[in-house]
Amino acid sequence: MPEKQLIRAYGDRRDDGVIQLSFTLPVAPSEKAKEAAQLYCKKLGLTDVKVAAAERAADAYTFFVVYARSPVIIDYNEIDTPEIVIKKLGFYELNTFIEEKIARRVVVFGACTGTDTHTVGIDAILNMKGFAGDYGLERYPWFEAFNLGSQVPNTELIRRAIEKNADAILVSQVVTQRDVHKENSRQFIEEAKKAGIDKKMTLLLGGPRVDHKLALELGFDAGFGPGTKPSDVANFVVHQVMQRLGKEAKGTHFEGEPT
Amino acid sequence: MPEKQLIRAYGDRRDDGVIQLSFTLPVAPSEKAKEAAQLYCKKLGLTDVKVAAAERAADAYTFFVVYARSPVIIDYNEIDTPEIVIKKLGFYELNTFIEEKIARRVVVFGACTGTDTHTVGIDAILNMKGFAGDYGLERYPWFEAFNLGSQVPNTELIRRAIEKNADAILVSQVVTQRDVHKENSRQFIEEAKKAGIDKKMTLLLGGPRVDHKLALELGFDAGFGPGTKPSDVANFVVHQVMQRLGKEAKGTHFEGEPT
Amino acid sequence: MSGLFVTDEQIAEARQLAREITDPIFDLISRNTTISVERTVLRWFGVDGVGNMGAPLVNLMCDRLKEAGVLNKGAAYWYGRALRMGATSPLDAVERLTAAPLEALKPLPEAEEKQLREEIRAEARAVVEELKSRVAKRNELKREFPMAPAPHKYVIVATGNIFDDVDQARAAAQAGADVIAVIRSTAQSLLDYVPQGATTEGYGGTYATQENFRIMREALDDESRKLKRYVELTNYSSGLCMAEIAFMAAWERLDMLLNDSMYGILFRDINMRRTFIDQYFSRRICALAGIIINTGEDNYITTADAYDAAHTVIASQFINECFAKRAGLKDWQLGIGHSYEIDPYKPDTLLLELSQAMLVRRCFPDAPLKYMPPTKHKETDIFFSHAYDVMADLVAVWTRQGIQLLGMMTEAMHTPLLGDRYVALKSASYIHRAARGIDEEFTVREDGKIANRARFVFGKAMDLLRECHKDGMVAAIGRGHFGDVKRAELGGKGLDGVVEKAPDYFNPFLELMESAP
Amino acid sequence: MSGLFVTDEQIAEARQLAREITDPIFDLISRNTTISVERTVLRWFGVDGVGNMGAPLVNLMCDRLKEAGVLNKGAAYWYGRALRMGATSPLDAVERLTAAPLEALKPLPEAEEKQLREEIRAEARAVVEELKSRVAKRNELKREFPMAPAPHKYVIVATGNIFDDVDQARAAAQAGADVIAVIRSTAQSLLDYVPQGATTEGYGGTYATQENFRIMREALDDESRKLKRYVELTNYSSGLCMAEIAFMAAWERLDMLLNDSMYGILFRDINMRRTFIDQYFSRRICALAGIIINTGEDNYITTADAYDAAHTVIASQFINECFAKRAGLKDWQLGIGHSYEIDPYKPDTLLLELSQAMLVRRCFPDAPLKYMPPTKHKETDIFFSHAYDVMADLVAVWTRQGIQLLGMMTEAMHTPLLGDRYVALKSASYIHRAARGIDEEFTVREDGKIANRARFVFGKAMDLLRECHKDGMVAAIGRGHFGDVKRAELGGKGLDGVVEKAPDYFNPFLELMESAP
Ligand code: B12
Ligand code: B12
Ligand SMILES: Cc1ncc(COP(=O)(O)O)c(C=O)c1O
Ligand SMILES: Cc1ncc(COP(=O)(O)O)c(C=O)c1O
Repeated sequence: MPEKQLIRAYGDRRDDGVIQLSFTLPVAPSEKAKEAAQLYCKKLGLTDVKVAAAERAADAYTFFVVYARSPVIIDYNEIDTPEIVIKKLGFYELNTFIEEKIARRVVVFGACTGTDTHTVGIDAILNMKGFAGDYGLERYPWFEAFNLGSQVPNTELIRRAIEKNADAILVSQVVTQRDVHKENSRQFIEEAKKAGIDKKMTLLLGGPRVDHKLALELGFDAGFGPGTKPSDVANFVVHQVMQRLGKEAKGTHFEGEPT
Repeated sequence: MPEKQLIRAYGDRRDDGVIQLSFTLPVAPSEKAKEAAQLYCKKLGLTDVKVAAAERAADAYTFFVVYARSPVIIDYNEIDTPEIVIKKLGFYELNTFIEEKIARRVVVFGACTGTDTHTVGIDAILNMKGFAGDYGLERYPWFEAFNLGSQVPNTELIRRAIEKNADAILVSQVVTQRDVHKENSRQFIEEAKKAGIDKKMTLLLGGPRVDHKLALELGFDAGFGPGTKPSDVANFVVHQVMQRLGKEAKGTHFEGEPT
Repeated sequence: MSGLFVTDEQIAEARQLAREITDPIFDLISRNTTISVERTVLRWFGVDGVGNMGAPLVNLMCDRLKEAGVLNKGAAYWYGRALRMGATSPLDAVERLTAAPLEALKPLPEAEEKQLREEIRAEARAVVEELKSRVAKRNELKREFPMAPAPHKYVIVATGNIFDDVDQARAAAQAGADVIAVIRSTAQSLLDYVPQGATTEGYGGTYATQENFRIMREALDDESRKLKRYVELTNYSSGLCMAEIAFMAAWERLDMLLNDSMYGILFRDINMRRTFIDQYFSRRICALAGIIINTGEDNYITTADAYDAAHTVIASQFINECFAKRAGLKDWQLGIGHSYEIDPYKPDTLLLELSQAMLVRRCFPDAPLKYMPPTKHKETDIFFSHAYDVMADLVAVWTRQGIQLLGMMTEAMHTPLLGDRYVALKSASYIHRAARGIDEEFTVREDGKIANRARFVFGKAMDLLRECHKDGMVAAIGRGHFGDVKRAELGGKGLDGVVEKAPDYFNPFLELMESAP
Repeated sequence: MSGLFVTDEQIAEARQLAREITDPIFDLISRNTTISVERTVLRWFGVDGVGNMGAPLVNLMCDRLKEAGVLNKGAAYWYGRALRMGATSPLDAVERLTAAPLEALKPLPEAEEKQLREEIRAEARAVVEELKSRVAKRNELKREFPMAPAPHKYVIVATGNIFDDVDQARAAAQAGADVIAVIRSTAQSLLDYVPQGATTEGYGGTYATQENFRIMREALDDESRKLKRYVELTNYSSGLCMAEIAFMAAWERLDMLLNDSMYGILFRDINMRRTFIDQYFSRRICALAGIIINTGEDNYITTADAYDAAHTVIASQFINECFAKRAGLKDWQLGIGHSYEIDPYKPDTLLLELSQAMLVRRCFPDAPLKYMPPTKHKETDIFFSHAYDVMADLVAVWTRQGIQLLGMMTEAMHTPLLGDRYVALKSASYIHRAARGIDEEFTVREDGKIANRARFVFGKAMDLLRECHKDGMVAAIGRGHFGDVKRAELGGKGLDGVVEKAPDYFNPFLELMESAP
């Protein structure tokens, strides 16, 4: 048990706890409205509440900017985050690795499923050109990548993946309004289970509001959020395949960027 | 007892409780830091916490932008704010009012006291040119206004006011860092009590971080915040004088802008 | 502006190329109709409501005619036949038709046929007049309560619930918005019918329905009166029901529509032919109803790189303009779309964005233009994103954009909160107020980065237009020249809704609109 | 720029007027010294530390000499005498002098006097060389780690605690700051002594002490090495200890100082004569130590209206420049101050601010200039205030400001939070990156609002200079022409610290600095 590392918000001095808030209340601007904003923040447990601005956002709405002190203290040492740490191999190393260790092309299918038409994210991972100077999976000679594009029904994606008995399926979800991405992802997992591929294939979820934790909760093998590089995904998939082939201990963890 | 008017923050839908926060934590940016920000907000009682941004503010500081739902609900009808409501007379009406009812010039002294050099505020109230198109007290023929400027010691201001036995003293406080304005204001009130003028003269406090509530707490007769117009002050002082002269019931309240 | 960057001759050449590029497509358009165009015709005749399965009557009717293989004569004709069968109401007409056995659909004797068409033409004329009178009401109101000066501040509401949308639209208007866009529920564009009635459940937006249009326009008429400033309403005429929505919008007095000749093809994978035919009829309606269209070139540079693909925007704009003009739209109705989308971490981006916006203004001097804010490179750091939007506000007023969609500091996260809109409106008002007229203060150096970039982009746009001219639009789209998206002529959704017109195809509305001055 | 708005002849005339306006003041300066100038002399000789009552030794010593009525011979002289009395150390010297009976202060024989001065001159030369060698170190470091391109992003730290300041200064540097200003505790300028040692309690800022200077510069040297980018440090040489602070700053290798010829008079009610004499000596030191000064004209338009008083800023800048040049400062050392302060609710403010900033650039083409952000009209709505600051960022890069103090979105509330600085730095970097070089893209129309406003402002500035020329500075200040503040020649604090020089007044540093090339 490591010793505590207590931290608080830093405004102008260590541990002063100063934070900024903004919010709208459905009342007309007035002294009373400001008082309401005060009370609102006090009820959040904040002290030294300064209702800096009370703006007339509309006849019956006031937009507030507040600065206040928060009592919250957290022990930074108590926090643990599931991060997928894998020792990344570079483009060439990874291809040779597949060639030698797996000796066949790794097959992946990807799509932006449901009613979601945001392809830029999945394209960034799969297409030749890739993302942020990092080659997409189509560029890897030892990968066989199929990008079905957007608005693909989950069942369709699964069907196609089974045909080519793929190693991994990549699901992209960008629209998250009222958790439509979660609903659709759950539905995908159900279908995957029905099709009995959930154990066989590596199922990945990605998107701007996705993180590893969420993906695991939803039943995927991993989740990738904003800024993901194709090489992150390529490496992860390869190691998953190795593990399914029993050539690597399950859940082996690796570290660091390619050297 | 009026019936309740429960309100919550309005983000994108009535009562969704969505609010925005930003704060800095003294840790280097990382997935762990984001998790810490999550926890931080949860400890504030927030739900659906979305740590939108985790910015590298410096090597060892991360600046966060968060959107989350707040459970806070307040009953708008429970809020009461002490507001100084006075029926304001216009420039001419007020002068005639003084001429007839008080029959002598009302004497006021003002200054920005302590180490504070911010004169713009007190000047806005006292100087000819006034503020936002509203004449300053010097412009009122039936007022005799003395503006001692800034960095005036409290004792000095009080001494000068007594010499002319003023009706009111106007104290401006703009610098509020580490509550220097409160300290200085308390000190002013003590001096005023020592000099025994606290009951005799109307003592007003003003400044960007001043409100009526605070001024009362500190022992002043009233407080004026941002956007105060000279005419607000002129009217208030005149009614105070009337009350001290017993010509108006104590604490008489008046309403509305001049007609 | 005239003479800036490029010569008038060069611009004229671009227009000529666009004209010739669209010729074969107009050929296609004149030879075919679509199921949605025909549904639009029926709606215009007042066929409204849904059948017992909840499907709109116009769908039931046209599907039936299509199955029967007779839709190619035009729904108007069959509508007339139904009346002849003694239909007492549109609903009744549908029922009789859908009930009728195939042989009941055989042609009538010459004279009757002629008379039928005359009667229907007369009815069409009447409902067209009714539409015009509704539009006149709008113009009335606009005259009474003139709008604020351009750029018109355009914000979106997207709660999914029309009644929440109304709250927010009113709030936005009170905060200074000039145009309200009700974003559609995701993928409505893929529905081959238009939902019915007021709706309260949508994702990423609210369903476009005629009732929703009515409710919102009514609320905004009310606000316009209160604010003594006309507030415009817009929605999306795109997707599989492009034409129907254009009609509904016209009828409900919407002021603008997002309406692009290629958006559906590229971003919704809707069949090319279907899209080209539908867009023509929808634009005819916009022309008639004085609706300002917004084209969607801004979308190209959300998928393609804004710096590299800048020329595709210009080329597409000339093509979009040509489609519009040939559908009878006037310059003042052309909200030609473009946007501030270059990666903000590149150097000189303000110069590059100014260059692009000035070039667009130079090419389309009489169009209002529709300027879109940064979106793709928006960050979740709302303070940075806000600063980024402010630069777009500056470029908008500098280049005299008629319509400016305001950037939202939370663009990278969620559809706008009420407070986000307030923040954007307040800042945009400040920038517009501070910089209005700045274009008249400076002359652009013809040897500078701005001018050189503009000439370079225009040059590449001309090359692309020449390629489209040589190999045809289909080929160009097939090569992914627009938005980096490749589409095939026979691919995509809705091709089966395309129907070749019979020699005696009948569409009185088209006749009227095409003969209109 | 040359030829823009006004002719070179007009500008030359303004300079000539400024020169003649300052002549009588230089007369005053040459005939008088001040107690703080003399304290500075002693500090330079190494008289440091405080007496038992906590008062700095230099104060004890000079007060004593003043009481004795002999300060007019110059502290350097008495320092020499003390050594002659056998003082073994500066401290000892002070004690001997303060102990000495009046008659002990009578002149020495001719020859001895001469010799004494020679010795002291020699010592002065030595310590001046030492100062120079310290400055050389700074230049060394600057060569090794060149600064980022201008505008140099200048931010404030103001915790009141030097150690917290260090944390924040490092953080700011890591976030991209080029210049760190440690704001002084309020009203330090009214103290007639300089506090001693590291301090941790201040209001609205941190005390300016030599030790605080050393601590902060050391931290920034360290950061500069880490970041491979030199980070500058600045503080305030103004108030009653203007000259002493200039010396301490020079010694501790500060890079810049806020140093104005009139700020103390107007905004601190410090006596005119005292201020004029002190500022001269302080500027001589800045000239020697290669310190860039920042003048304070921006302050005028926080009290006076920025639109109405724009010309007073220009007039004052010419006067400030003249004072600076006559104190030996070079153009590259002139951070002439101005700011973006026009009420943002007025129309055309971006045009007006551009006009003003371009005019300043036109008048002082070779000075770095110091641009200040909006402050007075800042709102507590941080999102609006942020957008407002962004426009100032744009004007700064557009007019090639050498130094830009970044606006803070929380200006209307509190001294900056760590996060506020980060937000400002990130946005300013974006604007600078996006717009750098924009000035070369456009030529200003000589008939536009910008040009007309600039000519109008320059014209009024000339009128004001002529008035100052005719009636004198004293009269002009008396009329409240600068910052709407009226001051009288014999009013204000610190007049009693002004001492008329004796015929044999001795100040070897002044001799050296004035004779320097
Ligand atoms: C481009 C864009 C569009 C384009 C899409 C073009 C296309 N073919 O993709 C167009 C203009 C068509 C569009 C339309 C709409 N959009 Co849109 N759009 C955006 C925008 C501006 C950028 C998205 C983007 O390309 N990001 C860049 C990519 C590279 O980032 P990314 O997607 O996060 O992907 C990275 C990671 O997440 C990860 N990743 C992503 N997927 C996957 C999958 C796997 C398996 C892995 C391993 C990794 C991974 O890797 C990628 C690289 O690092 C965003 C706003 C924003 N700035 O985010 C709005 C946004 C996403 N859109 C939005 C909406 C609502 C819509 C519409 C529904 C609006 C409407 N009703 O008309 C429509 C319809 C779309 C639909 N039905 O789905 C909202 C979503 C709100 C929400 N949270 O629900 C946003 C956030 C805008 C907003 N603030 O309102 N949009
Ligand atoms: C102008 C200004 C200055 C000028 C002052 C010139 C002058 N002679 O006044 C100069 C440049 C000299 C200056 C210096 C400093 N300033 Co200053 N300054 C400001 C600034 C930009 C504007 C203040 C202003 O004039 N507002 C306009 C007036 C009209 O508004 P007002 O004061 O609120 O007054 C209205 C009402 O409050 C009311 N009112 C005010 N007083 C009274 C009194 C009575 C009796 C009544 C009835 C009503 C009333 O009526 C007025 C009209 O409605 C503010 C930032 C900001 N935008 O607020 C910083 C600010 C006030 N300054 C600040 C600081 C720290 C300083 C310095 C201490 C910095 C330093 N260490 O060098 C120095 C030194 C000043 C000192 N020792 O006091 C901080 C204060 C932080 C805090 N909350 O403690 C601020 C907030 C800036 C910041 N964010 O850091 N400053
Ligand atoms: C021309 C056009 N049509 C439609 C849309 C909306 O997309 P959807 O097809 O989801 O309605 C857009 C989005 O920006 C657009 O630009
Ligand atoms: C030239 C100059 N000196 C000093 C100061 C700081 O004021 P103070 O006298 O409180 O140090 C300023 C403030 O802006 C200034 O511009």
